[in-house]
Amino acid sequence: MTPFLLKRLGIGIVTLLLASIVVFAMLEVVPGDPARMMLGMNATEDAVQALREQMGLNQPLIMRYLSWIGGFLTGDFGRSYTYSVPVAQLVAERSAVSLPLALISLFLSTVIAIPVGLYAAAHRGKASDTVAMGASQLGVAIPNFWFALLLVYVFAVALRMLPAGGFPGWGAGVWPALKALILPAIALALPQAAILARVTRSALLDVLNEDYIRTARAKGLPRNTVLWRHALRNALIPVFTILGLQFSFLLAGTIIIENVFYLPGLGRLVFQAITQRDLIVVESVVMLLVATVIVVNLLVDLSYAVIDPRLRNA
Amino acid sequence: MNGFKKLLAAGVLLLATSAAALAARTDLVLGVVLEPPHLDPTAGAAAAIDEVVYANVFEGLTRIDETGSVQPALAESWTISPDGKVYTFKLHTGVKFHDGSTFDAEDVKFSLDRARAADSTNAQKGLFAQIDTVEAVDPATVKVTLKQPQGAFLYNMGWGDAVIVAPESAATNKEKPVGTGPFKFENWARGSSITIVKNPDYWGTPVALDKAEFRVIPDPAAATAAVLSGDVQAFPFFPAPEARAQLEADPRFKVTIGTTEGETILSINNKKPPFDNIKVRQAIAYAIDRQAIIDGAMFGLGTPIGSHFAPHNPAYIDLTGTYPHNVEKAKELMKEAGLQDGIKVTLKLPPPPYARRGGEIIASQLREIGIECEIVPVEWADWLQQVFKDKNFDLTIVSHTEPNDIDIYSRKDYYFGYDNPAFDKVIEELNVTSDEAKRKELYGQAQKILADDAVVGFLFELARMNVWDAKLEGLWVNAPIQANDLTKVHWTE
Amino acid sequence: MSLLEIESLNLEIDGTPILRNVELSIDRGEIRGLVGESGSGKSMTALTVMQLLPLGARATGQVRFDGKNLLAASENEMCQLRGDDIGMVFQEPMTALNPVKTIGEQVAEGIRFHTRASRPEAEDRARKILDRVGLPEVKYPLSRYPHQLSGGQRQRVVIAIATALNPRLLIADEPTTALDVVLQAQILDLLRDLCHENKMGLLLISHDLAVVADMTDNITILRGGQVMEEGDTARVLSEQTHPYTRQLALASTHVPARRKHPLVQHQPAETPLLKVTSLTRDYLGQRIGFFKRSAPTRAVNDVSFSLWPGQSVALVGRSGCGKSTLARMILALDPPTSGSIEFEGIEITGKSEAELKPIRRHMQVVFQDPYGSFDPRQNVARLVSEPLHLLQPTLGSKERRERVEKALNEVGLTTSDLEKYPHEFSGGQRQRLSIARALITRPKLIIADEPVSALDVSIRSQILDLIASLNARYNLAFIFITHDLTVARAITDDVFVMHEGRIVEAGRTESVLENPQSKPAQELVSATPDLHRAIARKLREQG
Amino acid sequence: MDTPVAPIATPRTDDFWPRAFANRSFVIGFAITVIIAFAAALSFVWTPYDVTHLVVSDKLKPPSAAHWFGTDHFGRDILSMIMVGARNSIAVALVAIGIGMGIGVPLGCWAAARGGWLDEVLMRFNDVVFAFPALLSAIMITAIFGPGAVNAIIAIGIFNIPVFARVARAGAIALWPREFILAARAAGKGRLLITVEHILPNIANLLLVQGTIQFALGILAEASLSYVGLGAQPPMPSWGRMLFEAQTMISIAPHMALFPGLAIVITVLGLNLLGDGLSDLLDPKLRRQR
Repeated sequence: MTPFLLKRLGIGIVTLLLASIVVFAMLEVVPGDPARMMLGMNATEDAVQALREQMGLNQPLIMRYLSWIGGFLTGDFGRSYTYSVPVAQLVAERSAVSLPLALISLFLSTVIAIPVGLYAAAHRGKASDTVAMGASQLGVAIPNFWFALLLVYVFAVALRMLPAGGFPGWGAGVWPALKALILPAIALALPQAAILARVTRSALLDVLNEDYIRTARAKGLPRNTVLWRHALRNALIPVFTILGLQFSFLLAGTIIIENVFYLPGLGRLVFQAITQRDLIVVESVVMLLVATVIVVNLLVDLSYAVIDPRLRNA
Repeated sequence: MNGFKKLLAAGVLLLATSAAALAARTDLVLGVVLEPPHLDPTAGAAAAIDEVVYANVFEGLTRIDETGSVQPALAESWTISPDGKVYTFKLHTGVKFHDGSTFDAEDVKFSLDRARAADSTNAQKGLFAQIDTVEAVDPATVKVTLKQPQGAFLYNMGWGDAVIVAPESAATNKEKPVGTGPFKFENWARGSSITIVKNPDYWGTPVALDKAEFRVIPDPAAATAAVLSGDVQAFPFFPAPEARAQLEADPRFKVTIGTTEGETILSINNKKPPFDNIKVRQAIAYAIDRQAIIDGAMFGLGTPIGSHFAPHNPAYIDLTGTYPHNVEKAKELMKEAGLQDGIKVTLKLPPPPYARRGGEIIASQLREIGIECEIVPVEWADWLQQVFKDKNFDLTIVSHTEPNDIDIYSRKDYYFGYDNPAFDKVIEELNVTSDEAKRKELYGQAQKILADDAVVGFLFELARMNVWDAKLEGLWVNAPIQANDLTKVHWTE
Repeated sequence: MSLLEIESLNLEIDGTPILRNVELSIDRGEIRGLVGESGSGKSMTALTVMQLLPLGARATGQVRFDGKNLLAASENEMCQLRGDDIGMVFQEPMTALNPVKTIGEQVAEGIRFHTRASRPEAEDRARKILDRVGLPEVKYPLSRYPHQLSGGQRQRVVIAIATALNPRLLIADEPTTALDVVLQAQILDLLRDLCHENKMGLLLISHDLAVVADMTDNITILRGGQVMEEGDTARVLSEQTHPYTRQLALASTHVPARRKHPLVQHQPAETPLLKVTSLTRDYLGQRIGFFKRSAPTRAVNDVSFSLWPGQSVALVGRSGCGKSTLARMILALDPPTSGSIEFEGIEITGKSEAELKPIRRHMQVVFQDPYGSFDPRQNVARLVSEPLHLLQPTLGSKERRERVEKALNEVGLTTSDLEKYPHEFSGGQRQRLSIARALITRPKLIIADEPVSALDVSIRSQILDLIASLNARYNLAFIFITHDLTVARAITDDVFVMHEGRIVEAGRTESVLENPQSKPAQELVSATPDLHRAIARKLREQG
Repeated sequence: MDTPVAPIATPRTDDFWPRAFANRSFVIGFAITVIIAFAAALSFVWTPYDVTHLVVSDKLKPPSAAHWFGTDHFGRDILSMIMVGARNSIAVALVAIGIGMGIGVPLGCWAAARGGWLDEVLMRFNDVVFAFPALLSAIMITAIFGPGAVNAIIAIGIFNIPVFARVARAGAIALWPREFILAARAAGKGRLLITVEHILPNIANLLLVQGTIQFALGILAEASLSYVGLGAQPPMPSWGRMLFEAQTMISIAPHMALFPGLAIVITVLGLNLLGDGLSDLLDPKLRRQR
């Protein structure tokens, strides 16, 4: 492991620790009693107190933080207040929706954006570049939830090609499950692709201005060969940086998109858990999301080292 | 020739069988707005629990039917002692829980004792408050002795909170409910859907459906989309009344409007000045235009009410004329209360559309008489804490969905802060009266007192818009109790 | 027929004329110099030949390579020529190589493209050519990345790429400008040898007359996109018939008339203006583990010297020898690791910014880059007056203005320039501004870091004159940091030669330059190109 | 010696506007921004209809001469609501940028000026904020403090802080080794003075461009928050909430979803174009390529 990566890893761990404190502290001040929430309007005070005791809500703050974080590290995320099942089980169930959704949209946005960006950069200033960049400009401006709505009404309600939402579960077969993820994935992917295409194009244009591109051209390599063999790899660093940053946006986007398509994913879980004051679920899922962001960015850093030998550090 | 006939016969037969195959559709996806937190109706108040398991998975001694009347369930029959204190239930025999264990009187004793125990987390402990002892006389007979006669006891035993559970599975019912009902719990994909399947060993009339899935769709827009696309074939208590006209126009669907027990009210904090002044409350009552609220917030769905009582109840009296919409009168009353310069108040709104949308309209109506409402949307958890428990509110909008719950106005420390000994007396009397005519009269008195006192702003009785596939039959139109009883549901054709 | 023939070449970029009627030809094996000051169109001529002009460029006329008109050639045809028949070497070795590809890949790539050789074959050839340019595989395997090489080594790789397929024409655009003189000499030698070995034509583009005189057979002098003079190098430069040629040659060898600071034996009791004792500066090593760092780099190692009022000294040495670090420490911009710096007997290391204020007003700085030396958002009045901040008590606005005007006059600028912004000035004027800024507090010492190396020769001579006159007029002491011995020779009394952080030789300028004692000094002196010597040698060779 | 990458350092030039009007992105973006800002400003003094007045009997009217963009489910005029909503969107995004710049820029400049462990610590805090999916944290923040425009501003503003801190730091770090900064240091100026006199004016362009980007993102974020019910509260109209309310009615009153959605798209598009145009105009590196 190189010093560069060691440092990034250390930073990741510190970030995670700080984040855990922030998350815990934030949720401690959330108003609303989870116990009363579970029992409802007409429950007696006794019943609520009994439940608070059962849930460990009466312990001191620091103890609860330590037991939470301790459990978290050993893979025991605690038990959901509302569902009264282990959080880990919930997370596992929900990840089966969110993870494929995130990966599909990440994949979609990448396979759309990179060729478009490459094409636009190669045809800089031409009409096709203007059209591609105009479209991407529009893509960046469209709120994904609005786009999702348009998709639902076109493909689900009007054309009845795809389900309007919901998730049949992977048990119902791969195709039905995938079908349910197509529209949400597109709604998530397209705005991301728009940004990524722009970044790809401008990164490529930056690289194309470098001296070594002239060196490569002076070798006699045709323009396209130079673009693929010399420019692309150098342009990947900013592109990967944006991919890493976008991952966090993607996760945030899933919260909204999962709500639009009523997909039982992590995003909706955490959103519901916040409104239902299922604090333990919120804490765990947020931490998990933060950890995912950090890991993804660590992978991005790792990819830098793969792409750029200067960071490998002999 | 003969051969041709044979062929024809075979063809007819084929048609017939394929028609039979069509008619044999036995699955159903039913939309529900709220996902239950767990599936044990005896350990949580959430209506969403009953909406899945009531009558389907769990059964009580009695049950409430679509008309709201009490029917026998696990108790085949019962007798009541002349003093009205001892109920002797005769139980069905040969009943088995889904895990195979046998149902008998001991289970009933266990269930009732558990529900009323000191450490019980039953959300409706009040239902069992009058029970003195429960005795298993023999495996098929249970004797319940009350402390005092209670007119509603049989009705109470029909609540979801009073269903009979087995000691073996009581602890795990939250995740894996085990009851005696015609459906067995199969799977719960949390956040998504709950699936129940036909119980082949059911003691009573077998159900027509083999499999039913309750799909959770909290979002009105998504609900509309799901129904239109056919993903969901039935959506009782459909959350998007705005789609009514569109759905009614579509021959694929059947749209019905049923009643609920939900009195939607503008709750007023009676303890807090200036609302302790009846003039201010009356002014609010005059300022409210119920029809505009029903049209604007519920797209015309709902019946105006003048007091805290369901219009479909035989004891209902129409008091909507007590304070008709009259802005001038309202302004005058404000002036009399010395508030002609206007006041600023908060209006806390829980998440349902009736509250959020209705709140906007009410705020606009109250503005006309000088009451400036700051709208504060709150989550249910906050609402329960801030409004219901801490009574930290001026105005709020909420639907009280428990049936026959006019007695809440007599509860001390209830969040309205209403205290009227005359009203309390009526309720006390009601509690010990079982004569129907007398009860009706008492209910009428109670309604009048509340209406005259303008305790809260009485808005409308929540209507229940149901949407289902036109080929589906047997679903409840009304909801006298929170339930989606699927026992009679079947597909035609 | 010549190898390359350029006839009446005109070039416009976005409508601005860049080249006018340029004529130039190169034969096989010929080395031709293309000389001119910045903006004369040298590089654009080269890029026209390569057909690598920027967007918006339009060339007319004739550019014939081997009889083929390149201006009419298709992109495909050009691709066949580039790298195979015409190779090109660029100025900036640090950026001319793709950082993410190994040097082997980059050299072999062109070979594979043009010869359709297999990967091992191409690598084999790459290995040979890298060996030829002085990067033997044992020490520099093909798997090295550019960042693992020094600037000079990288330039060798670029040359290897350009010459891998024995092109008939090599174009070298300022190939040594970014390198120090010792490396320059090595690279020039390499280019010369390669040309001779393969009978390559070489178009050597340079602003440095001495380099061209030394290297080339024929010379073309460009100015403002037009050819001024053309012909045999020795003849053109010795006869200097064209006025512009003479102007260039004079400027290149200009020595300001100045009174030498006398060599005085100072008494030990006397306080020097500046006294540096055992100064050392270490830089932290690179982090190689979580808790480990590699050994620290010692940039300046045990340096001691004294400077007297009015004395002008040069600090010379190859790039990376520590001379700039030393200057920064003297200016109290960088803390030393150990040792002491005394200004007029007062220790300046470890002092706070407030304590330094009275010292700073006597010690000012002039930087190399006339573009980077000024905040582009401030006008002349503000930026020249910046050091007035050091004066106590602060001046009133009228006095400030007077001081600024006076300083501008002293460097030959007018008060009408006060409201202008740096970008409205030429490079030479900017360097004057820089000097005006340094003068405004009436300092006793000015440290000048490569003050003229970014300037064209004609402007360079003017700035040297200005410095010499200031030195004399105000008895100003100067420390010049430079790698250019001609600058040192022109305006300094004494010279310190630095090598790997140490001062290896010190003495009167003439004696060190004429008769260097240490090896580093000898290397520097012998590598420094000299116009007179080069012409003399050329004439001798031609008889 | 390696030349550090120079950040934007354009001199003030008189030819800004002529050049600006030749830049297509800038012209379109500027025009859109001006129109939206004008509509928002106008709404303070005049809107076609009163947006706080509900006329339930006029509900869900399609676009007509009386209501250009139709009416919503309470009979309010959608054009008027979009105008007033623009005010809300702009205010939230602007104040959020103010928070981000006001805290982020000094932090970034401080980190760049001091370097070392302080830089490290500040950047780690940046990482922590960055690691939270922004919207998720905004939801948590509004869950704690309650929904509303002010809390939306805080939630969005907090996420602008690290963005501006990063931009300011990167710009400043590239400037510090430059010779004119060294000259200022040799002139005895302290870190604070140099930052104020030299660093800030020279990163102003970077911040301006980033500001327009964050403005656009702020408008999107506000719309998202309002869409999930956590932004501005009624009776204050907000584009995001208008979309939420329109959602269930798309098939019966598509105009309710169309116009607020378009308002968001056009505004964000305008700001992005403006940002693009500005960065073209203000970046000397790009100008050189022309």
